[in-house]
Amino acid sequence: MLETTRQITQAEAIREALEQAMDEDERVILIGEGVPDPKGVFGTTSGLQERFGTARVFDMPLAENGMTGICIGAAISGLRPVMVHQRIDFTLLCMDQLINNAAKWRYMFAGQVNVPLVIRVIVGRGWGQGPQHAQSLQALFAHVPGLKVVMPSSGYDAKGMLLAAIRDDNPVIFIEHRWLHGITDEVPTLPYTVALNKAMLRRPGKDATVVAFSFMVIETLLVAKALVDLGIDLEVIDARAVRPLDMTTIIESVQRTGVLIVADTAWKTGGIAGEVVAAVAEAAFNSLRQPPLRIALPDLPAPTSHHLSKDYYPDALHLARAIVSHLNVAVADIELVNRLHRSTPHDVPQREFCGPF
Amino acid sequence: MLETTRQITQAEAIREALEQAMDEDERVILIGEGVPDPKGVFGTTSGLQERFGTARVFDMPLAENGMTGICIGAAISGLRPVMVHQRIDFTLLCMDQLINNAAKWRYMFAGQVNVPLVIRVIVGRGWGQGPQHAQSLQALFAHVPGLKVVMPSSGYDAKGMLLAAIRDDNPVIFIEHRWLHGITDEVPTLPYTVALNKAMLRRPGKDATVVAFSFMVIETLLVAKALVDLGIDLEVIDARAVRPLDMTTIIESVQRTGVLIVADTAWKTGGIAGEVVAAVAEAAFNSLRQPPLRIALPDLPAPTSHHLSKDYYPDALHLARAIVSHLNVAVADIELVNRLHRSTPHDVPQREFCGPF
Amino acid sequence: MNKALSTSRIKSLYRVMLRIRRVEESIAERYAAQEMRCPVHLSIGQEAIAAGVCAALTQQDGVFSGHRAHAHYLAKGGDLTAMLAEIYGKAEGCCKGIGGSMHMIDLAAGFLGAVPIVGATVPLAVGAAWAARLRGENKVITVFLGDGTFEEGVVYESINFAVLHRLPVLFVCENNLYACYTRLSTRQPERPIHGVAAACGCNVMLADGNDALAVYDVASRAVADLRSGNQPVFLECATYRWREHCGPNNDDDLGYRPAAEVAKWQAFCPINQLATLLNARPEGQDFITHSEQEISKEINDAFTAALAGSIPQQADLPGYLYA
Amino acid sequence: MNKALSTSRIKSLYRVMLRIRRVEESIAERYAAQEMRCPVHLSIGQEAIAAGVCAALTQQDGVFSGHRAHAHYLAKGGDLTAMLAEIYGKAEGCCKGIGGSMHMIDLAAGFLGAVPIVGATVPLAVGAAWAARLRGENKVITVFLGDGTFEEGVVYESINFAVLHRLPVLFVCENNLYACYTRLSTRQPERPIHGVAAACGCNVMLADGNDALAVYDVASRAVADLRSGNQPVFLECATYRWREHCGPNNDDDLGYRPAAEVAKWQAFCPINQLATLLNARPEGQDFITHSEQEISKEINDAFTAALAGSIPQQADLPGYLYA
Ligand SMILES: Cc1ncc(C[n+]2csc(CCOP(=O)(O)OP(=O)(O)O)c2C)c(N)n1
Ligand SMILES: Cc1ncc(C[n+]2csc(CCOP(=O)(O)OP(=O)(O)O)c2C)c(N)n1
Ligand SMILES: [Mg+2]
Ligand SMILES: [Mg+2]
Repeated sequence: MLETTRQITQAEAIREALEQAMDEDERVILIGEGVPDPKGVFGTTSGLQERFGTARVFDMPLAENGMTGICIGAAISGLRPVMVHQRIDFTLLCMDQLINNAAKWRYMFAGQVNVPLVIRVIVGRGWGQGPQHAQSLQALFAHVPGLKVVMPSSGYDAKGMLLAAIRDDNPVIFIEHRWLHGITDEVPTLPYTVALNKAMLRRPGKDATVVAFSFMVIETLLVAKALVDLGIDLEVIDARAVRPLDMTTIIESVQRTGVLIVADTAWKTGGIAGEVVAAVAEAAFNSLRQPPLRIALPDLPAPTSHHLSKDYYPDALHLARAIVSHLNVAVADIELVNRLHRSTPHDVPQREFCGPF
Repeated sequence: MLETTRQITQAEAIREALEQAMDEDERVILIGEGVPDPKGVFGTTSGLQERFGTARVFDMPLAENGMTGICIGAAISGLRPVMVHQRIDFTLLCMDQLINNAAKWRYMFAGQVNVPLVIRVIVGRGWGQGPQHAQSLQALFAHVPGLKVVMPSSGYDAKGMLLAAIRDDNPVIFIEHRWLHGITDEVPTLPYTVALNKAMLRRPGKDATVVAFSFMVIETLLVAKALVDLGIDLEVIDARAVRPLDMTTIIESVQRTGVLIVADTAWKTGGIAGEVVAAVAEAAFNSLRQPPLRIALPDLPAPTSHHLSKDYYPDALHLARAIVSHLNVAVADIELVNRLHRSTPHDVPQREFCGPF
Repeated sequence: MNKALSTSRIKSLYRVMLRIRRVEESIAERYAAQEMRCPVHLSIGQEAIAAGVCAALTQQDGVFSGHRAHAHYLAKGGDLTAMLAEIYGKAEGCCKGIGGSMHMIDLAAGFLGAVPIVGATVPLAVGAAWAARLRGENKVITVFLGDGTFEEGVVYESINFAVLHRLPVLFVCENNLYACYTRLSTRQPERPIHGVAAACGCNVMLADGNDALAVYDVASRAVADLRSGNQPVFLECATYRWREHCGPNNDDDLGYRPAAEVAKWQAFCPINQLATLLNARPEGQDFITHSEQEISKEINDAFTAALAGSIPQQADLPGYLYA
Repeated sequence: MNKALSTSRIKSLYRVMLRIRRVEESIAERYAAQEMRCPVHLSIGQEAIAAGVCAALTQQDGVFSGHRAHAHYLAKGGDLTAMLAEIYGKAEGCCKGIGGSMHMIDLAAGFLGAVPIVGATVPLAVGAAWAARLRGENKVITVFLGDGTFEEGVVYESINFAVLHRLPVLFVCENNLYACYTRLSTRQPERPIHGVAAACGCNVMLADGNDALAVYDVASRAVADLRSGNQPVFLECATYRWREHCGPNNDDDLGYRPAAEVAKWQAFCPINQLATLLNARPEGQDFITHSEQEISKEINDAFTAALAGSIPQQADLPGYLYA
């Protein structure tokens, strides 16, 4: 079935998932600011209005709360809307509809109505995305019963989880990262799904478990590759699911390695990394050989200047230093620098990126 | 200075703090749905419009996001607004202004402008408060850099922290609990402040540290009192501050007792209890003699029926059972029942409460 | 309107209103027993709008409402026993006890949902209308909202989208002059609510909200318009709440409403108005007496059934959260 | 308007607009060097509104704006070097590098803040006006918003409160027909934006947004009205954005705007219109030449200074978070 695969970007994988979902189920509709415009939400919606028509692929007024409510109303009335926000920051305008209504509608009415709704949101970063355009708000959604929340990192998962989210009968917050859109991955041409509640072991290792979210998976895999030469063997888990967290996979890994490190794209305090640590501490305390460690953003809004964002986002080198120090292994810093210093500009996803957004 | 004290309810303590704050600083204004109405937000604002006039004590249209922005605009222009929401659930409508603007305005503009704003929000519970009127959303605010968040439990702290919040030059989310409003406490007549970033040791003990938030402090103190006869000596910390958490006080306690239990009013997953556990696990891992424990709401929206809310909210008896089992002490359940069974209806704050809200 | 039709219309509207009134009064009476352990927002005085609008709808048409939903639920054909059981927190309630008075649903009757966050259902109604359009269903979706609710930005956003796409939505604004204890003039400037809706592109209609026949006539016109594809209708009805905002009692001792105002509105009782008309017709008095009896029995039976309902189980809750 | 006054007014408006245009063009030219590492939303084509409105304000009056703020910041007297330094991410920037192009502030000039969440500053302007009223300051607060921004519920909520309390707010809606690539007709029904504002109780005024003199005249009337305690003014100006929504280039190759529409609007260049008037007056041509030279030098100096600015320090960031 899935034999035919090819290298495509994550943006293309997302676009393909949308196209296939709309193909297989005419109840699926797609709506969001800029969805049918020439930029097609970073290419993830390009051509879909041409293919499926203006009744199913929609632009919308700038009215996040109202439009979310409208999508919920459509979802409880037999459609399966996929709504897109170019920045997750804009969802702060629709927390009411997402948390008070979407998350609770089925429960409030004792299971009589489902809310098959997907909210695609993009986390911004770099090139001046600044305080109001670069938040990573997964923790706000992860706290809310009734929502499902996912953050795939690979193109393969992005396609499979988006298809799963659209087929799911619950509201799913599907969190993309702007810096993942351009990364290519081997992606099957046919439709397939990836579970919304399963983490994935990306790299086995014996010295420590690193649970990483979204773009931090990319950085963590770089670190793991570099550290192995230096005698440190990291196990890397791509969390993928944020609500529910796949604690089974995480705890099994910690039971093997005895060490838990969590790398998140969000602010540290009150973030989802803390939930992972707490859940492991409760359920696998005796497996932990040493204190757990969270690597996340400082508790500050994102600064815009590239001079300031440089040290704001922990990159592979930051991560490696933190891990080496935490594991208390003697490694000369120059070894880390040689292996992990980022030669491309730190504030763009790909070398060819030159703004404006 | 503070010699004269008397027993007043927490609602009265809050009202007194508002009155004294408005007395001492004419820039303080008070706004919210129902602020000047005959019920005066559960009595916490009664008589203030008569005393300070309609220019400083305001009702408002039903427009949470807009009105929050208006208060922010006033705060950056020389006023010190105190805004009240009868239910914290309504703040989901103004997350945009609170998180995108209030929390970031000073930072975004590199410290050139302060936002002296207090948002009073009330957590509902019982008597049919249900899914959209009984959420305990402190974790959503606690994740956001730029906000301060407090949850006093005593009348003394409620008055002192509200005065401190109003005098503070930052946005403060002041979270009240409907079930605390009617509890009386010894409160000084004169104005005084209580720090916004300090937990308080409510009861020293040697067997385990219980960090409790808001109304859970009341329940935890009941448990501690009951368990001491049974040979279990709990140390009870009233967290009071949610952002920042006072980790120093908490960690010192855990270093003494070796056991951490957290009792929160909110959903367990992704809640602030997890942050406490994670921060202790990171910083005081070696002090922990056994796994930490979170006692919180199940990951479900609040049900309305009193039959269903009975087991939804962990009360003192639930708490005691969980703690005894966690500490692995042999205590006959009947001992707990005899001491902690609640004879008053489980869904009202005071015996005389008879609805409708 | 021919006379025969009109008499049967008067009778049916009268009966729907009387039933709502008696249900609400019964709730109020029994509230003190402390077995309905949830806030209740009664519709006494406002029955004509629910009755008139719902009479213009078919069972397939959908209705949404908010915190003050009993009248709308009943007028649309919602099950009375399930409503009372819900208020009593029983497993037989329309939300199996999860919702209480502020959450109502009866899908079979086309009552699509009511929740207490002010404004929360307004965009849902627009979304339901949008879905109906895309699915080729010839449905009209109605949402009841208060004068206070009209202040929420989400209502404005919802109207904009509904007008933009000419969706079959009937916005019914019950302007009872107050939101809780706060008078309209403290919340909105002196300009008509319907003026804003008109400027947003709605087809605006007005009706005396205490005259069920007038409401029915206007709503029928609105529904016909919507079925023929015209733009959304915003129907504003002036009315008045008799009891306290929330709870079973009168609260006019609190002095937030001028006594003369209360008296004036109570004189326009929507039920008495139709009773007067009925009394002038043959057998009108009989119909009234008969209705009172039937309704009284129905309500007593419904309370008995609701009270005899079973206790919902905590263990069932997790199953409702996710599909 | 007497002729002398008018000439000096034309000159000053012309100069403000020319300065904005040349600054924006310089940003666009230098953007490719990849040293301005943030999104930029240029105001080229829309200068007349910023110039005309701000000319009607005093330094004490406050202004708020959104993502497309350069013109408003400059017209209100914001410091050019601090703006460029901000775009370059330098410590001397008006937000010390924290904000970039989408965050602008110059308190000394009464430019109270611009941030990129659409609609975010609209209620702030109302709150600032409210504070001014309570503090007895005779200030007018202006907020610039786009046609797209008008769709946000928060704008409606803000207008309601401003009208309710007759606050001295001037809402300036720059209707450039698009939000990003999306045409107005895809987002709003066919009814005027100002009609909604009028129905909400605003005093509505209109001006040709490419005619700085007309904008100035109307804005002056608005400001005088507001100072005398009249209700809030909603001023809608039709205009057009020449460059791409975000970034330094033209994007008309994308085909989202009809070529004839672009051409038509570019023919109404706000700067050329005043140049024509100036050319007809004695020394007008000299004034233009002179202005170009002065502005060119000022801009070059400002770029040089901004580029020579220092690198902001990460260690300073935590100090900005809390007072
Ligand atoms: C978002 C939100 N804000 C505030 C409230 C509290 N509240 C409940 S009902 C109500 C008044 C609503 O007034 P209106 O829409 O006129 O309806 P009425 O009660 O008059 O029927 C308010 C403020 C709420 N439930 N939701
Ligand atoms: C709340 C929010 N939603 C969406 C966006 C993305 N966005 C940025 S500018 C813009 C268009 C704004 O249009 P308009 O108000 O007409 O201003 P213009 O760009 O035409 O000057 C949009 C949708 C945003 N920044 N904030
Ligand atoms: Mg009302
Ligand atoms: Mg525009």
